[in-house]
Amino acid sequence: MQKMMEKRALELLADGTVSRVLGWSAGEFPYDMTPAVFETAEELQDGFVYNDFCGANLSKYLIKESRKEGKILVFLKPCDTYSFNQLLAEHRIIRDNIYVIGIECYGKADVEKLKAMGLEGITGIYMKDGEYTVETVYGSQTVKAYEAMAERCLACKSKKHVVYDELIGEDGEVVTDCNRFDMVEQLEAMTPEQRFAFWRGELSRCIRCNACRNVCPACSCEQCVFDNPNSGVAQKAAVNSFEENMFHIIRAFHVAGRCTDCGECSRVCPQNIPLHLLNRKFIKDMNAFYGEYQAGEDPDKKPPLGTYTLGDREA
Amino acid sequence: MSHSNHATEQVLRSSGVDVRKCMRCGKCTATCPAFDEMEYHPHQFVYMVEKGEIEKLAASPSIYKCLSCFACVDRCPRGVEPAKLVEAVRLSVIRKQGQNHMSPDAIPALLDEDMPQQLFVTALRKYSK
Amino acid sequence: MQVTEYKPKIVAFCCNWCSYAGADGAGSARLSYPEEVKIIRVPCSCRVNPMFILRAFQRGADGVIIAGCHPGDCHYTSGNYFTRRRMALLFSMLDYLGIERERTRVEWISAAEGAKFSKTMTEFCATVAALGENKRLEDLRCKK
Amino acid sequence: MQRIGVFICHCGTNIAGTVDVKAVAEALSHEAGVVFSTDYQYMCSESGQQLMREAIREHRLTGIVVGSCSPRMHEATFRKAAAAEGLNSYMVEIANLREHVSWIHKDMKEATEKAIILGRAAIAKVHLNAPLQAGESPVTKRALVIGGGIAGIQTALDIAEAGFEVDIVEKSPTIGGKMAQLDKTFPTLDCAACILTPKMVDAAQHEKITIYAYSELEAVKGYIGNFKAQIRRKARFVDETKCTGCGICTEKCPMKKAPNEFNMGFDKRGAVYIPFAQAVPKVATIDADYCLMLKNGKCGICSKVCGAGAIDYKQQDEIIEREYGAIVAATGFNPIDAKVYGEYGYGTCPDVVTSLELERLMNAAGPTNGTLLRPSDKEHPHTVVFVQCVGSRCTETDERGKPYCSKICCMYTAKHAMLIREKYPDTDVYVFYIDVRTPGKNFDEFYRRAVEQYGVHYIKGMVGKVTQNGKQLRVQASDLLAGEQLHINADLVVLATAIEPDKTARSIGTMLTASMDTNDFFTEAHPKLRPVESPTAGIFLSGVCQGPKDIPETVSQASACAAKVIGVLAKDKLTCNPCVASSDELLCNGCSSCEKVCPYGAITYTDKEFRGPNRTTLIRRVASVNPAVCQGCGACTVACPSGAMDLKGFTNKQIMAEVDAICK
Amino acid sequence: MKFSYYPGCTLKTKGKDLDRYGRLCAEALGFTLQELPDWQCCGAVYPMAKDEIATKLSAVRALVSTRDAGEELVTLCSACHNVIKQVNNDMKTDADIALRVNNYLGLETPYHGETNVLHYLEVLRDRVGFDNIKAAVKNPLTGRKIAAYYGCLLLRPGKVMQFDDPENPTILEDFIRAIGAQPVAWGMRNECCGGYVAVEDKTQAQKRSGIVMEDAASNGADTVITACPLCLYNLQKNGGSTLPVVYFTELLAEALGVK
Repeated sequence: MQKMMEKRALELLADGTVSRVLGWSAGEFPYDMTPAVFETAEELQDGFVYNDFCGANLSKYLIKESRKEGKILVFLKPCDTYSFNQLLAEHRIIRDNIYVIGIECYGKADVEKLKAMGLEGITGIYMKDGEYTVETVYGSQTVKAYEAMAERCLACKSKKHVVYDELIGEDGEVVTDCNRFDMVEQLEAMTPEQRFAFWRGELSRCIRCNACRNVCPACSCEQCVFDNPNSGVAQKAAVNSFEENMFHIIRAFHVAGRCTDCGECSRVCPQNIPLHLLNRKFIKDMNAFYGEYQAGEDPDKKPPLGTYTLGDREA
Repeated sequence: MSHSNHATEQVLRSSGVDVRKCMRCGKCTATCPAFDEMEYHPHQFVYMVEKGEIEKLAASPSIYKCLSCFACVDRCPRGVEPAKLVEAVRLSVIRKQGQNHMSPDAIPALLDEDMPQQLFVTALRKYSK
Repeated sequence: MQVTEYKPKIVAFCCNWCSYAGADGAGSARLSYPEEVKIIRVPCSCRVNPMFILRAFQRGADGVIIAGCHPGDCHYTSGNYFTRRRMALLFSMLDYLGIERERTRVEWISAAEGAKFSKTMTEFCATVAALGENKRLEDLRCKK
Repeated sequence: MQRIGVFICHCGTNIAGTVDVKAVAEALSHEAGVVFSTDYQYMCSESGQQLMREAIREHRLTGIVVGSCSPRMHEATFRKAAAAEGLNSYMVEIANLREHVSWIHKDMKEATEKAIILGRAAIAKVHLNAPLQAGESPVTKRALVIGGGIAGIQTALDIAEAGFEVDIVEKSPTIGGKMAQLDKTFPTLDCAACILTPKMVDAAQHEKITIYAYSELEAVKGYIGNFKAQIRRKARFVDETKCTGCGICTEKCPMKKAPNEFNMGFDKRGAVYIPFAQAVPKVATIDADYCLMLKNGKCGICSKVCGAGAIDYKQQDEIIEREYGAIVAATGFNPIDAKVYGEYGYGTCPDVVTSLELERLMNAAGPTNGTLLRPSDKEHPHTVVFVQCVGSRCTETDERGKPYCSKICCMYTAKHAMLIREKYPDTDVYVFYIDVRTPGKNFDEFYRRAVEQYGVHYIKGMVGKVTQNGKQLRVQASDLLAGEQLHINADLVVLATAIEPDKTARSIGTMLTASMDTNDFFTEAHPKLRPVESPTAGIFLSGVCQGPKDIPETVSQASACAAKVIGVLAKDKLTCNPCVASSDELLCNGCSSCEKVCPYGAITYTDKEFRGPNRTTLIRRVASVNPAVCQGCGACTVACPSGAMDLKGFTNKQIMAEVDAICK
Repeated sequence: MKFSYYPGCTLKTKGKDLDRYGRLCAEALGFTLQELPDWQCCGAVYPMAKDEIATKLSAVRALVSTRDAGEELVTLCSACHNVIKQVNNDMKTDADIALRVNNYLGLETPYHGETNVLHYLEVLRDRVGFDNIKAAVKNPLTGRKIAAYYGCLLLRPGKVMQFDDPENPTILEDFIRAIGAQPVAWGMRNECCGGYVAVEDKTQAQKRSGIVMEDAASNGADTVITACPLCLYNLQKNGGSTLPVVYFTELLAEALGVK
């Protein structure tokens, strides 16, 4: 896969279709894949990496990148294409300046799970036939995919690319029985006291590092209300339980109907707070109350909070 | 009205019909091919279920006269689906022990050599449990 | 022995065209409701930002009610329909976080419904009073 | 820091009877920013206002809080008083101490406490108030009416009579609309042409009215007082200024195969045609789909016979641009296509017709010269069955019909039944109805006359199926009151089909940013109190485009609509409500969330240059609100995730300050 | 072109002609009908009640095995088509029924109505195309006046069956034209013949089928065609008419020269 992507990127750079490539490179650790922009063939050959640790959704970077001079190539996994489309619908990215290559994805690995299995010195990973082959400094080892796959990928909602200029690998289908709302349902089945305890347990760990907000493709405001001293609700660090709740409720509300459920918020949370469960609650409710809606799927469809029907349920 | 509340609820639940959508236009009855054979007609099924008069309907031979042709279902401007009520009332009767309208023993006498077997199957399906 | 009765703090956001006028109507007809209810006038129920509701709880409110025109009667034609969607989602989310569902409410009260205004507020007050003080969305810094 | 003055009104004993007004004034005097606090018996009185004005002068007040009756009563009074003293009106806030305190509470202590809290909230708000200026915009004194049916004609005539210029845009070659096709009109049975055609002529001859027939709206920009519209004048291939309407071309045209839409396709017309004798403008039109000259360059007869030299095969569509102060939608209706109701045999049995078709079959100027003959064999029908509510009153999810009552069918069916019985007493007439709905002056009497004097058989029930039975039609129906299924052998079946808004309404609504309901009827600004205005300022509604209506109702609404238009055009400048939304461009993401919830189309986007880091410039899409169009509901402020959108007079910070003050 | 094929009980016995000619013509027109292994009787009448689960299972089994084969399911008997299509719709749209059926069947992959169900006529219209059939006809049935009898089961409920305009269908008429014959216009073509009560109430069945046959005859038909063994039996046996009633596949076979 990496070879094919790199080859194609080099071709497109060489024939002048694009002047830059947005992809991934190795971060501090070989499993810590970081988004990166490559401007030359050399940079690309040196730094470009693609493997099954490349979970990062690159679409948000295009807000800035697509406004720069020249066209940029971006690699998007199926779930990333939804974010891309959503950003497009919100006029946040300039389509003409972007060349999208859709890449197939069968689920990215969660390095924490691998570490928990006792793997050390991890240097790479690729999937084949439902198994990850994990390369480590001590040799390679295979692991059943579902044992090491990130939670969000286990509940993958779609393997279909909703937008692309070309594809590498196969296009899949929307996964209708992804069961992504199971945990939301479990929470709903609890008593309010249990739910309160659950969320206090989770949100009280929040250190307001803003990683969730910074990675979120929907949280792309020029200035966040929580950073704006004139908004009346600015708070830099949550000082108590109320502010923790406030930040996460309002954040979820601001992305409601725009969140594509890409799961980046939970992936990057250093405290492992399952933030996606807040977004999924809104998604589940909107589906139940106002009919199925998947943000990013169809840019022409009206979002649930941008429309109404006379017979909507009461609040 | 309240004496057959349970039966009414059962019929409503089993049919999935919202009888309150009916605007009493009578198109179901106008279109019904079994009108002459029925004591209670499709619109009366809707109205009587709404009133809770399940017992009267259950005791009427009308429940075996519906041809399941779906004409009333398709042509109803309010989407009421009267045929589903007829079936639900009939089911409420034949599901009771000993209330089968037709038993397999009775079939041989009714047979003729050209009769396709799906006809017995349907007869048993529709008239017995 | 005198027992200090617990009195909840209630913030009522009322749209200018229907519910605020309904509250005026309740006044004109001398239809009383608890003084715990304090009204904030907004042009339309759709002006109410979820942030205002959370803010009220933070500052010590025990219940927040939003009152607007009946669906179909919005002065701006569609405002209350958006309110209905937004609040259905927000309230469901608060419930999901374990915050008592009964502390928040949306009601449609027309300018003619003074009696409904008074009745709704009385009921809402009683409901919130029964829940007791808002603990789950409090901000201790704001408590005296 | 504001210098705030607080004025607590006694309202006689209305407030002072339950609230300790002195205590309130005293308590509020200690609030930050309050430099003056007093109480007075009647603040709204002349002397009360004087007191306020003096205090403004003396204490150099920058903000006012009045604790009094509801702002819905006297906010305007106090604002005016402040303005008279040079203080911006919007620096005044009211604490409602009467309706919301004294009138509903009995305990003086509690009422006083609540009054103080409401006073504090008002003070907190005033601290954040900013002077607001109501903007002004000029008005173009010309109106555009879209649609030249009876609604559009009436609206245009009334506006023109008031002295303003009006343009009518009509997509067909003639104005007149549906009413021109009707035979008689209920409940008086006068002939439609006799009452309509004089109005058409009035419109054509009125010096203030310009008719653009055979033209369509292409695009609209702007806002109330300042619309710019592009109108496409479709090529008629006939020079309107030269054509005398003599009709010789229509007689000589050899291509006589075009279905005559005016007669509902019952007969044919030429490729060059004048829709009907009283058409306005009375000029010929060449139908490019049929004209031999336009299709293959062979013929040219019309050009040869035209004495005026009006034929122009090279004519092109022309786009003209005009400016308007107000726009009226009068786009009208059509019957739904009855073909979807196959069980009634429409489309397969020639003698099943719709009511509008029957109008032509009975009209003296129609294909049968007014003799009722059935389409199949041109025989006189002896049994006629009318079916009501075909496609009306269906459930919301029905794919074939409409959920609403079409309103006019009960009355026109009674009219048809009555006319047939009157002209042909040997005819049996049956009307199948679900309900007979006749609210209206002399309407029920009319229907009763059909039954009692004319012997029309009204049967409560519906028709289930119509099949061809030899030369006749077999009608299977229910008679619910008799508990019977009827089988009638009929010669003619007439379907009272539902009406729906014209197909062009949706695209016109989009151009005008006028909201529409799920049935494509235009939405009114308020269903009771502003029924002829669209929520979009400057857009007005006339006739059936707003909802089903009969002719008397259409005409009254058309005139009401004209009155509203005149109200706009009569002004030289429009004052805008200053409490409108505005977007902070530095915060705006350009995401269009706000635009989606704006009922007025007040929000537009532009690409603007902003300074980026390191002396770069960034182009960003940002929202801007047209204050002349925004009505100030605030829906956009909540839809905006970045907080860029705020509402003047009810800003986020103001409302939160009130919240804080109340919860303290 | 290959489809999974559900013949149904009657097509194995009394309705052999419908099946036999159907298969012959498929072969002649270049598509394959692969009979499902181990299919069971569909029950022949759609159980309308929401709480009827057991009576829907055999239809679901056929649908599931088609899905697992990655194919579309073709039926020929109108009654089977109606039952299977309606049950499929339940599985697609009624979460409660789907849940209970899936629980009962304990499938590895739960079924939610993924299979596309086609009637043989739809294959002719949408996949083969009537123009291609016309081209393949060897013995056009010129001069024949044929009444197309739709009955109820192919068309209704229209929202579920999605077969043709339920009130003004054209598929059989187009078929008749394709094989060179002339379709007869008649009103009773989509009215019920009373087939379902032919066992229980012969009089009613006779009355209904009599009305249908008389209408066909009086409009000048020389033959009535149907896709339904129930209708065929009932119209022939109880219709009180000498007008022949045949399966549409028989005429197709005749026209294609494979009879």
